[in-house]
Amino acid sequence: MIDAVIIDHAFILAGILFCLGLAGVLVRRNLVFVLISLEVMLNAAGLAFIAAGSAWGQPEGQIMFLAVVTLGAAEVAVGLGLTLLLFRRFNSVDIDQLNQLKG
Amino acid sequence: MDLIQLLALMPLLIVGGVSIVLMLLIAFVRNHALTCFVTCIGLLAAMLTSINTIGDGIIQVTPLLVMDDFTRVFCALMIGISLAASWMAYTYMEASDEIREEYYILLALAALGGCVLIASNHFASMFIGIELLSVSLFAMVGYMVHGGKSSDITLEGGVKYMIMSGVSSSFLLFGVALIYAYAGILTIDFLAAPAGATLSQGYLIVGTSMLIIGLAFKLSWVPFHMWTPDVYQGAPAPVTGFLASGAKIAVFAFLIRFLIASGPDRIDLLLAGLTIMAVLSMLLGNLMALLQSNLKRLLAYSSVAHMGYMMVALIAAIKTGNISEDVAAEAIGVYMVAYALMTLLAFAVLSRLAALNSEYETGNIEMYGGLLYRHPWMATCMFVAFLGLIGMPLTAGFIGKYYLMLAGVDQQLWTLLWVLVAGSALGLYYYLKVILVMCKESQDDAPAELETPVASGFSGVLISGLCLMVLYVGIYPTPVIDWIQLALASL
Amino acid sequence: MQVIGIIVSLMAGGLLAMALGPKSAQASRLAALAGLAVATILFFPLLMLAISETGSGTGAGAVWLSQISIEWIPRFGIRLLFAVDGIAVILIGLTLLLGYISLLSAWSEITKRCGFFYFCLLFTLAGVVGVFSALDLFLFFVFWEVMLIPMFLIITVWGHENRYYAALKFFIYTQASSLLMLLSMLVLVHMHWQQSGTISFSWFDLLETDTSGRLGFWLMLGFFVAFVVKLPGIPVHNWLPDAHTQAPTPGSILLAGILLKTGAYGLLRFIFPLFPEAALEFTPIAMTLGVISVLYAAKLAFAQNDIKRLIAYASISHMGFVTLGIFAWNAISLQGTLVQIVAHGLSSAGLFAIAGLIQQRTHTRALDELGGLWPQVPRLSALMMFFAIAALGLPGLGNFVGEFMILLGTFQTSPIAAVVAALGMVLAPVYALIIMQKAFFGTPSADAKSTSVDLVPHEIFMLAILVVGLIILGFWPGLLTNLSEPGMLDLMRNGLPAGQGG
Amino acid sequence: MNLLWLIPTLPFLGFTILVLSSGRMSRERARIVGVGSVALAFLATIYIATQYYAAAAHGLDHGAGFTVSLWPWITAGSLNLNFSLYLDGLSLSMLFVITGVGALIHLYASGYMWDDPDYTRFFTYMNLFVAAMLMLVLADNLVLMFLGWEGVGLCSFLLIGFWYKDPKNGYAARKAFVVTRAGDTAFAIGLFLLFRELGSLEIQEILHLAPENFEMGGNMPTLISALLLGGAVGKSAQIPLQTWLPDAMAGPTPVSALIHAATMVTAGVYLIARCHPVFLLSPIAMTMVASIGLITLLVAGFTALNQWDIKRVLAYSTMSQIGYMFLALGVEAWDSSIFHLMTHAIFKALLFLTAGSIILAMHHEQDIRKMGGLRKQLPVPFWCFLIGSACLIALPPTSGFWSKEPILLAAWEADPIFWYGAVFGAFLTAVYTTRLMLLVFFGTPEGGIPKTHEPKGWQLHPPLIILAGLSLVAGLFNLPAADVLPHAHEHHPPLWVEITGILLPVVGIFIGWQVFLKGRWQALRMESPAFDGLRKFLASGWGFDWLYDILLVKPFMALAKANRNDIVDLVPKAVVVASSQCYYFFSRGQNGQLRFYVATMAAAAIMIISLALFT
Repeated sequence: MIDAVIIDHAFILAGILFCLGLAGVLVRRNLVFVLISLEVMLNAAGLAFIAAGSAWGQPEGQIMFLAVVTLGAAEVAVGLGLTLLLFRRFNSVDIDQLNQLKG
Repeated sequence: MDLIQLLALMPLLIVGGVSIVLMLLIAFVRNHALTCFVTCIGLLAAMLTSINTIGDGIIQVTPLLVMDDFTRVFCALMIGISLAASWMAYTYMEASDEIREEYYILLALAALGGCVLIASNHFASMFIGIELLSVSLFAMVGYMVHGGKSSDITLEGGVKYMIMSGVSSSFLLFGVALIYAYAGILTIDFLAAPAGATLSQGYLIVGTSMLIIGLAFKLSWVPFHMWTPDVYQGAPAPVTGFLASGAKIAVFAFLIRFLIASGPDRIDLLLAGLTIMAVLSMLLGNLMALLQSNLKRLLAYSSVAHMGYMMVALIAAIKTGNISEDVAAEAIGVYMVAYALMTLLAFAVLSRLAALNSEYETGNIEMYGGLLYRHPWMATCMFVAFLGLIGMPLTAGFIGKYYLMLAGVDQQLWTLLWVLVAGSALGLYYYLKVILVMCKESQDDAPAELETPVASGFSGVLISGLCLMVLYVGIYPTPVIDWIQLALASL
Repeated sequence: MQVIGIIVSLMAGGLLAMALGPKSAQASRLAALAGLAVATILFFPLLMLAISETGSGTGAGAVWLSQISIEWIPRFGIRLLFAVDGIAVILIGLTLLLGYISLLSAWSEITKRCGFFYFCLLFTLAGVVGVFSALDLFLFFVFWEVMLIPMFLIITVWGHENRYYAALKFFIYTQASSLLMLLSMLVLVHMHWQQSGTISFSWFDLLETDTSGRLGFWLMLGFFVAFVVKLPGIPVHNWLPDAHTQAPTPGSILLAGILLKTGAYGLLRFIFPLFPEAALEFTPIAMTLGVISVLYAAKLAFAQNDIKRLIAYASISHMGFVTLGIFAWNAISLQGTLVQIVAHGLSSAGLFAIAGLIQQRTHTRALDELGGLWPQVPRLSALMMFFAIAALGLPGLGNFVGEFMILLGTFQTSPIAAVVAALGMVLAPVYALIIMQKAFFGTPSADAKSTSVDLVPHEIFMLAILVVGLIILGFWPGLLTNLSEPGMLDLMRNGLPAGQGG
Repeated sequence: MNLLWLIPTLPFLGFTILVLSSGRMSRERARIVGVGSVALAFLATIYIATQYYAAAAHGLDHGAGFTVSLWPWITAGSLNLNFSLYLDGLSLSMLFVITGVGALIHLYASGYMWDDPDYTRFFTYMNLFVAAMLMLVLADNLVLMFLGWEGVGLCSFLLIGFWYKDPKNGYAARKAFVVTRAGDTAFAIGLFLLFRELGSLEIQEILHLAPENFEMGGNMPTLISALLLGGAVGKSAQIPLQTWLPDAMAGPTPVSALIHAATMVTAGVYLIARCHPVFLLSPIAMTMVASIGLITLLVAGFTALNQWDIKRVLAYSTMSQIGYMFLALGVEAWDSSIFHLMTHAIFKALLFLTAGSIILAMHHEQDIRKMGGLRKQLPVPFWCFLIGSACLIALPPTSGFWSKEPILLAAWEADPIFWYGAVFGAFLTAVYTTRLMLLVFFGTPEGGIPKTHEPKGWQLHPPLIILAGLSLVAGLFNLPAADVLPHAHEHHPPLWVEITGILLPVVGIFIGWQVFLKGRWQALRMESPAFDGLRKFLASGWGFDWLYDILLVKPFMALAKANRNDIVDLVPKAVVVASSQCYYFFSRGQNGQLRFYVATMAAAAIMIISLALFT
């Protein structure tokens, strides 16, 4: 079993990846890039799963990673559909235009 | 997966089957009435199967899903809600020039996601269930994009829900990964199973917190509620109805199973965070709804407040330790049923009226001026829904609130109870404001309305049914209580 | 058993009236009257039973006249427990009587949507009868809240100029305070559950719970706030003047005549018996509140320019006496409270009916616009004089007997409260006679639209019932106090802390 | 004897008939009902009196009362009062006064009010008044007496404000009601105290229990007597609460005669006489009663001197005569005070009724400066007024003398200061009565002797003549009240005291004659500007009105105007403002920016994780 230290490093990397993704969602205004940062966050979780799986030497980690990746893809598919509609409606993909619903 | 286990999964299979049949049906003939009919019949069949299989004992289908009475009862509830959502969507869709049939496929998929979530006692199936539910909701929220002038707010709602839900799912996942790293197993009773923990306690704490954060987003507890008003206002009325009741009930059911599975030594560290969220939800939910001018936005904040009320019972459940036989879990169950009924009734009436004139949905509450005199029966049903939400006796709302308070009193949660009382006192104002508007003698001419909408009788039946059920549960709650007790006993 | 019959017949009458409403207003009125008549027919055996019980004269008659208990929610031992004793019979009788009065006054005043109006009227009555006879705390709470809705509708749909504000305020005040009651009720049931192991909501079982100590005090306070808001006591009375000014006359009659009494009944039935020690400890504060309501409301009444608002503040002043009487908790003051409740019900119903008739005739409620009504409407003015005199507590009429017994009883417990409250008797004529002076005496103001016709027979009949009631109450209060004797003594025994004897 | 209940019910029956007829009854029938009921009551009193004397004759021990219990009135816990009437010497003599003088006044009033539009309404109130007064006098327990007490107050309110067109009458009526009600509250508190101490409110029981439970001079009997005195003072218009009586003259004159001279104002005296055992237990209370009587006697005397309205002069003279009765009660001359009450009722009623005739003759002119030299034009009123004044001044042959003399002697017996005050009061009475006599009937006003036409009608003169005869003869009656009240011990003061008592009124008449007819010693008339302040002070009833206005009425009105809509209303308004402010504050956070939402979500996540980690 890989001793705890290496697992910690893996999780720190996953954590950094996760925060970068989150920052990406916060900073970027273009919907496509927001979707990309969402993917980054999901894959960070996937990486964490793999690290956890290897820590315990069980295949669940990697199976979970596969599930994460597939479901991430489903999410992004619908996301891109919505981006298309957004572009057709506002002919730009800037999400800051979407601020009619407030109060 | 032998035959018995397959048969045990029958309700889920039927719901999945419905979505497939619909896809095939649409490929051949695009007929709105037929699609709606098939969906309703399919969902009804699924509901009936899950109801009469109650009492068949616990069957673990693959390590992921478990079909015990708890799942059957709450799946029946979940499917019933989606049945109501599809039923009320028919009149709504008839009035819009949108392509109508796809809505029912998404609805069936969402129902399937909910049932998987309820049936899951493994994090993988939980994750699949939540994702299936959320992704189909993305599409449903942004469904009316082609329709008339209000389409850009629907699009806005869809995008917002998609992004926020994506972020929360990743939080959820990361939490699950950390828990898995710490506990080494992926079933939800990881707290009870003392695997050889090699990593520090920190993993467990951060993991569970991120799990709760992911779920908190789905249940729109306050710090994570920002999306609720915008998405509720943006989404079409039947979808908001489903979102408000269906999505939340499924996640809450999973939470109960998670709490019971984690046994007595649950993590007390959650209490501080949850209590703060509960207090904030109750106060902010009611405060923000006070001067709302749009009915859907008002109902959004009221749902935030009601989730806050349910958290009181949740916290009481956490504190009691062994959860099954005490009042708190029952309180959550009964409140779920009551809350679902009332919200569906409110949204059914709203979508029926929106079919007459879209202003009812998007416009100001003043639109409802004098409704009692134009549509007496619709106004009375809305009246009953709002009295229920206030917690007026002889409605399901009161039984729910009474149960919550009893659970709170049971565990001496005095601060939470005081906030509950203050919150519902505040809540009185905006519910009454709507009721008052309906009774107001509107001098100016009545808003331009289509003549009676298509198949108004069809949705009228649903509305009257829901209204009578709200009153029935309020007047004679024993059957609902017995059901919930039955469900909890089998956990 | 009859109580359920009364409630069901009232509701049936209401539904029938609503059904017939669109067809013809007259049909819906008769349906409402029929519902009320059936309820009264069912009420008479109860009354006869009560009278026969007191026949034994020694007050040893059976306390509970008719009791029925059907299982409702077994999980929490909640039962449909209806029990009627002397006090409840009197209050139900008052409710039915004022039901007739408000029906009669609605005869001419309510023109649009009559069916719906009678529906709300009869449902309020049914709710109030339920409150008076429910002895399962849960059932009591259900009736306590349900009677609010029809009253709320009456004010909203048929009220005067800014009725929405008044209806909203009325509903929020009562509903918010009853939430406190719900909380304390649940804690009480929980204490009972811990102490006795069985969970039950019935009043009889909850009597045994030992509620001394800090928690008991808080629970008593929860109940007290809910009832004082309804009563209304001074700090929480603001909803009454608005509700009364904006409610239609039958609505005000219902509100003043019966709904205020539920607050008083609640104080009587639930505060002392369930929390003897806490109530005793709370008595000084409650008495000060009572005295302040008497004096402060009287002063405010004098300053008002709107007749209905003036009468509303007068009711608050009279209800201040009720708080005093209840917290003195001895035989004389309790019987006095009951007489005061019934007398106030009759006299304020009369005052509001006449205020409504004045408004019908002169289209204004402002005292400075009115003047010199006596020559135009002598009979109406004579009756108003009678009710104003009853309101200021002239001996020989019900109010005096009530007030005198309350003050006599309170004097035994705390002389200072009684003496200061007696000042209320000096202030009462100040506000009661100001109406007579400004509206009836003097010369009619220049622009007064004097097209007023004097009283119509059915209006006189309506007011005559109240006049006769008040006179009977003034000269023969025994008719009432005998009925309530057994019930009151039993209540008193429960209300005294364990130590003190009867 | 068990027809006793008939006496109060007859006027009450008259009242109910008149009310139920409500305006449909013609004047004649209203008059028959109105006057007839009181006359019948008088006959019933005579019948009861014969039975009473018959019983007294064959051995029923003196002073024993006779109770008729009608029905149980208020029963609760230890309190059980029943509706019962009690007759004994004292109440019989009061009955005579009320029904006798009352009947005559009703007869007179039926003529006097003949052309008044609200004729029936007048008799309705008058009958109710007589019924209430009879109830007061015949009550067996103090609460029933309180019923009569307040009923009388109500009727005085109704009758003072009878001519409601003029707001001033309304104001006077309300003032009377509120002031007497203040006294009644003191009376009620006295009742509560009595009930708490002795446990019963039956008069006879109290009179037996009081001596046993209270020791002589203890502070409980003093407190109770003080409170009862408060009630008596309110009703009988004595010093602290007397401001309402002069304003009460706004009512019709028969009302003033019946209520504010003969019956209602004597209720206080009756109360103290009835509860004399309680008063006897505390000497301080007795001195209080006597001193109140004395002060009122003097104050009223001085004020009457400076009044110009004929009815106000008579009102202040009533106040001073009742002062005499209170003085008599204070010095334990019980039976002479009741005797003075009876004679005063007769001659004061006579004076008021004659004044009524004069006012009617002078076309409702009440200012005596405009009258003068009327003795030729109005012979009957002149002679009646003369006899009345003689009794008022207490000249020897008249009944006034027989009733006032013993009071003076008893006053000397108790304390010489009382006698000096009383005698000076008698002198003042003589002066202002003569002034009134001369200004009205003799001399000539500036504008010449006014043209008058005397109101004719058989109802007007007979009552005057009967009353005049009675006031001459009344000195000889010996009232049955004597056998109830303790006998005053024989007075034998020095001779000069008796002589001054008799002579001083004559001196008063002489001075009055000189000043007002002969025009000498003008300074005494105090009309010169130097005395302006003093005259205005005396004319306004020694400034009590002004005092109460400043002390009570003004602050109450200011307070009432200050918060017309009460301050407690601000609390709900504050809650509304607070919650809407919170709404605006939080709704700024909901600004529709997606990235802002995700930011809040991230921040909240960090907070919860850190909360979980570090707590």
